[in-house]
Amino acid sequence: MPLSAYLIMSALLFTIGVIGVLIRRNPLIIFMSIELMLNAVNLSFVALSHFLDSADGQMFVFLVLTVAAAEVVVGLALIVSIYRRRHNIDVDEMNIMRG
Amino acid sequence: MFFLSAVILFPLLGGLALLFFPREQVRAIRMTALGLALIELLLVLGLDLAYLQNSVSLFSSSFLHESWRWFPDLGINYSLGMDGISLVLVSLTALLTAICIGASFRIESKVKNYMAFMLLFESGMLGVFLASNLFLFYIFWEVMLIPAYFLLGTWGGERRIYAAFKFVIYTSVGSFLMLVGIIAIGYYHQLAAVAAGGTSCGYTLELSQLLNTSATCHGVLDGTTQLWLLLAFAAAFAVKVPLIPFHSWLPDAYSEAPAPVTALLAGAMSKTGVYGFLRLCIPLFPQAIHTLAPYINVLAVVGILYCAVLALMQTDLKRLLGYSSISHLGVIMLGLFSFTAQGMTGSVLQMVNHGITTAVLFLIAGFLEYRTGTRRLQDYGGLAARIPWLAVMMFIAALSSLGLPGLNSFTGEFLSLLGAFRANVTLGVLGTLVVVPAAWYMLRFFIGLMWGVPATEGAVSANLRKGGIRDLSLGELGVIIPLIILIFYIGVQPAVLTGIIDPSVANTMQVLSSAFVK
Amino acid sequence: MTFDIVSFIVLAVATTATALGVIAFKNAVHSALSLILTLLFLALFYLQLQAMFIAVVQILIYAGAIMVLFLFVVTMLAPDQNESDLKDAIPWQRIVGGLLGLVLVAALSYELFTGAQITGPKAAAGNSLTQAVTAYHGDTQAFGMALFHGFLFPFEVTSLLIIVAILGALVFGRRAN
Amino acid sequence: MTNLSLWVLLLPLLGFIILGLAGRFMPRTAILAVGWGACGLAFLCAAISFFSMLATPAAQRTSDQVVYHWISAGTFSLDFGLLLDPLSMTMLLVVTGVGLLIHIYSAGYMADDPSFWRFFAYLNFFIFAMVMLVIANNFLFLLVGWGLVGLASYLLIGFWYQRRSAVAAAQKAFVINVIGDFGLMLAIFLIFQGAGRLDYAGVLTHTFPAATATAIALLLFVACAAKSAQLPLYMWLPDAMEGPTPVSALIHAATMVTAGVYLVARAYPLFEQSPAALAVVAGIGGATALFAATIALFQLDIKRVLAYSTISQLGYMFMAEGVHNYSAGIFHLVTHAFFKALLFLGAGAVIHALAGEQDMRKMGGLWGRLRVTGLTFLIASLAISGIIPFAGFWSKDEILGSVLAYGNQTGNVWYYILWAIGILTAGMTAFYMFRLFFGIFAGDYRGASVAVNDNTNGDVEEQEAAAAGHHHAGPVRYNSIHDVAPVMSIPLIILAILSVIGGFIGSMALFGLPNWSPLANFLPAAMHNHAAEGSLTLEWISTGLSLLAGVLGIGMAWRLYGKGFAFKQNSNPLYQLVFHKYYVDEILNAVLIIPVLALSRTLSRYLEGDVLDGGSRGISTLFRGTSTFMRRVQTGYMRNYALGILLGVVVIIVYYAVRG
Repeated sequence: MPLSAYLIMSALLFTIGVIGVLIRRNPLIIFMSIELMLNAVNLSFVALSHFLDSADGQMFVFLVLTVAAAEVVVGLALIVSIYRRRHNIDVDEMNIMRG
Repeated sequence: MFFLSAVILFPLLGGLALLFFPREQVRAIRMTALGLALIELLLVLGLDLAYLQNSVSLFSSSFLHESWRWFPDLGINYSLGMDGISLVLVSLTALLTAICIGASFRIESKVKNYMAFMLLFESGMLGVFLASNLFLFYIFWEVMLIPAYFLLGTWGGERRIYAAFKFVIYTSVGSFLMLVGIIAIGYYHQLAAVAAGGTSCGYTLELSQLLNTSATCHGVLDGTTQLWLLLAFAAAFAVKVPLIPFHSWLPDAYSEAPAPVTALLAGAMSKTGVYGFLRLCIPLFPQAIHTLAPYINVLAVVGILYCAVLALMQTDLKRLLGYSSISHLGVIMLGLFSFTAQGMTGSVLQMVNHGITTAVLFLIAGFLEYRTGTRRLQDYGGLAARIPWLAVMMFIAALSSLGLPGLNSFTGEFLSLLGAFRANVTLGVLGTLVVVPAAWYMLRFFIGLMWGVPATEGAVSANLRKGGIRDLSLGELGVIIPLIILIFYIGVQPAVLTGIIDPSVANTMQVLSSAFVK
Repeated sequence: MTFDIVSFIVLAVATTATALGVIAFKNAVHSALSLILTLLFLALFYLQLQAMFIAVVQILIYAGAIMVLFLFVVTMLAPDQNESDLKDAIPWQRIVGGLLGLVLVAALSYELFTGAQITGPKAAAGNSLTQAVTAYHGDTQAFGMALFHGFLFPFEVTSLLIIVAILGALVFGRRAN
Repeated sequence: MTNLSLWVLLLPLLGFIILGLAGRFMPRTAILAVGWGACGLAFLCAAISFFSMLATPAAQRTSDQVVYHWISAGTFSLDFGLLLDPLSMTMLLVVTGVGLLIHIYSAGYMADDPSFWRFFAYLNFFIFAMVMLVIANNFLFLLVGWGLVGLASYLLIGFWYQRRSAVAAAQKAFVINVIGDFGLMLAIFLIFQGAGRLDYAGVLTHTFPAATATAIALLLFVACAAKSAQLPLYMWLPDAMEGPTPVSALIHAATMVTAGVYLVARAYPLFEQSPAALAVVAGIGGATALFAATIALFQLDIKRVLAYSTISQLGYMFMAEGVHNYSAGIFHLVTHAFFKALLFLGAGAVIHALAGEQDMRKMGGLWGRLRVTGLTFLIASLAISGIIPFAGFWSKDEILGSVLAYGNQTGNVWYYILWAIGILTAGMTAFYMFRLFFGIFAGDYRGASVAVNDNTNGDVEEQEAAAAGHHHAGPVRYNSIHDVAPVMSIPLIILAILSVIGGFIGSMALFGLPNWSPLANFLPAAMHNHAAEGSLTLEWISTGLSLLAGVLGIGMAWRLYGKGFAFKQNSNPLYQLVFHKYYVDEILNAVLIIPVLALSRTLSRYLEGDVLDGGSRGISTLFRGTSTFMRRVQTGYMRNYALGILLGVVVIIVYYAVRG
């Protein structure tokens, strides 16, 4: 399969992730959309690594993975603490830092 | 060797040391501040003597010069230099600061900060007069602005915030343009130097490099770049002088600031603007200054007459003195841009005279405001009988300010206007015409306060009914007497000052070569 | 050859569907599950691209560890509350978001189609150690060698990152006393 | 030749410093000792120098003594020096001599004034300034003297600074004098531009191009017109009568106002180089003489009559100088100093005797009571009217004679007209002087009887107020009037003697005596040898006519006011016009003062207030406006921020896509 197919796939996934972030108001869903975007990038990394026949791509996927893990951990902890204080989690409520 | 740095840094360190004093020991703070200022004055007088021993020009080797490398590859080094002109202005600044600190013993709130800012202000001005590297000049230019803002902003009158804000806006816009100019001149100079063969010439801001035509790395800038750079520099100095369209910060700043601060602002700080024109603009951009000089002269003459007419109908004491001060500075600028030896020596001499006379006038206005609490002219009247000594001192200062022949301002004004007349007859005549409105508003100022029938209502009459107004206290008299003596001395014997100034002016101006009329 | 294409298309459609599911489901748990499915399909993609190690890692860590954490949190946080009844403060947000998404896709695909066609393997530039190692067609041993030689430093950094993350979670997790 | 001019300069200065600093605490006798001492010694030094100058041959009579180097800037370098030559010697003698007499007189006149010491300090300062003006050896220090003299007159006019009218008069005098300084400064610039130096020796021998010479001469004349109260700039002198009478006598009659005449005489080589300027000098002199004499005809305040008379006589001096006869001008200056000072001091004695009353309508019949003052006043009146043996006759006729001769020599009809004006003015002078004399001394005493506001005319009230402003207790009873103390009458007598014999220092050629004019010979020949040498018959005609005019004037005055002054209000417009001094003050106010003040007020409100302040305030509101607009971008919704990021990404990608 040509490389561009995989790249289009990754672009598609990425876009879906972005739209998810923009549309949904539940932070968890936003989190998942971000994960989606990360994975889209992973896909393109792997595809390129495969087509360029170099392991660098996969290295990055590995790193992205760890970063994603760290991010999820902290993110979820944050959401839990916010939830404990406010009992409802809606992104639009959290606009104290308004200009 | 590091005499000049000592002169600049002493008040700075003194000011900082002052901050460690306990807040409530107000008397001790005042005394030490005055002591520091007097020691600084002695230091400067020592400098004068050192200079007079071997009266030198700006570039001769034995010229009192210090230079340490700071950013070598940017051509920026901590270099100070002094010649006759900066000597005179440095001495004026040191004297006025000592006197103004002496006159500030009535400031009650936050005395420690006040004194520290005054000393910082002094070191900023001294730095401006002594710096001979553009970068260092800019740093001291800003160091001078900050204490002025705080002095005006915290210890001023009711509208001090507005006045301070406007003051900073005007001055900083000007100085940022100057910064652009400074950066650009280094760059264009390098270009020109390389073009002129000196391939190894680097970016330099060292004044001696830029001005010294015989130096290996000297490039001559072409007309248009000179003009643009000159406009950048002129922006900062025109605001500080002030020239007419940029002067509207001055009346507010001078009337709202406490009297000793206004005396220092009017006496010394306004001279940095004119000094900037003289030391930087004219030597660095000879061709451009020629194309611009007629316009500046016209602005100066308009300023002279416009502010003199405005001063006629001012009701606020300090505002009136502010406008009169702009008018005098107009005469100084007219003399400077006449490019004649008499005009330029006269303008430097007039800088000193104006510094002395305005300082006395503002201090007296401050004493009056302290006694009666009002600055409106209509409230006053007929005080000469009650406060004779203050009336006499004010009369002498008023006479000096209106240019009475025989006192100090006459000598400077006469030379400046003579130079202006020789350069351009119509502007010379219009400039000299200021003598008439000047006499009119100065007399109206003096008569309004001291002669005539005492006012029946208003703050002054209340004081008169309550307990009368005290005459000059010993401290106040001691503060003014040195200046009054100088007013008489320079009036009778100006040769002392012109002897110092004239060779330096001739030296600074040889870059104009043919244009400079002896 | 056709098997590749067919499998690719099937996988592509499936992944897209589940990805849309993630953002479409009202209920957070459903979107979490659909995300897990997306991850699995991606792992298959990786297999198709002969990135064995990455595929396994993907399933093990991503699908396994991270998504479990997700599910745990999602179920804990009042799954029944769905957001549709809440008034959307900035309605225009959705429309603009959608539009921008479409523009993004169009631009990317246009770029991909017209861009240089990268079909065959190309000699990797530079003299990174990984280039010598991939002579073994990208299998796990090569991956290990590359990881611990070329990318040792980033590897250590990530370990530091994870420690920090754990501390962060601890701090936020503490019950406000 | 012993030259004590430096002492003549420094002694009054010393007197001023002592009195200025310590005068307040000194007893009256000590004040007088210092005051009289300083001025007396100065006069003594002047006399010594004068006699030693007489002893030296005419050629070496000038001594130029450099005191110290004053200033140097580029090619401009100047030393302060003193020049003692016959001209400055004459002026020195007049200044210090009359000054001394007035010092003595003031001791009596100002006896009851609380700030007695301040008066003598200012007098000494004035004499120092006048001496500086007269013996400076370069134009710059002439300007310094010019300014200081203006300051002295300001201080002395505004001596009673509590009175609003005195303060206004002082300010007006100073500002108009500064206009003179302005003219002098421009002249000095032109001189330096042309000759490259400012000292008399260098400048007066330098020949300027015609145009510059005329410009310099005219500018110098502007200064003279301001200082000597000639036509365009004379209005400060009548108001200067607000000052104490000795001041009027010294400054506004004898010395300061003659500074202009001295300047023209000093700079005569410049004036000789431009005949046009001389014509202007003569013309303005004549016009002022006539103009001032007409106003003096109807004045009620005795000091204002004398003030206008001074302006008129100064006009005569400038007329003389206009026809190249500078020594005649100086001669009239000297004689005028004697009899005008005497007239003022006499008037002062009258005012002193009537406790401050200055209005003619409340005097009369004082001949019986003030015998000495009356006699000396009569002598002075005769002198000023140009009656035969008295000083005024000789000096005035020399002027009129040379004007007529000059007209005859050049055949220019204008000089005949000028001569006719001279004769007419001589007649008018005689008339108003004797109107004044009879008003004060003849008829019966109108002091107590006349109620203050018996007449309706508004502006007479204004004159009343001005006169009444002078702090006087109210009309004095007739028989309680007594003549002044000897300290005041001795100067009167001395001046009277001088007014009689003063004329004989002038030319006596008229009566066949050999050309025996000590003053003309004493002054440098060049000051009068350009003047026209008219034939003896012409001399006889002009002298005869001027004598006739004088006698006629006295006769008319005798007929109208012989039996005492009766103020008749008549309403014909011409009379009103002259009575109100041609409304000059009102015109000056309307044309110059009010418009300038209005301009200043509007400028400061609109240009300064709205445009400049508004401008800076406008800029700050501009910045505030943009910042509030920018603030709305921070909505607080996280999704908006995400949208922002996406927008950025999309733009970049589209850019690259389009760029291709």
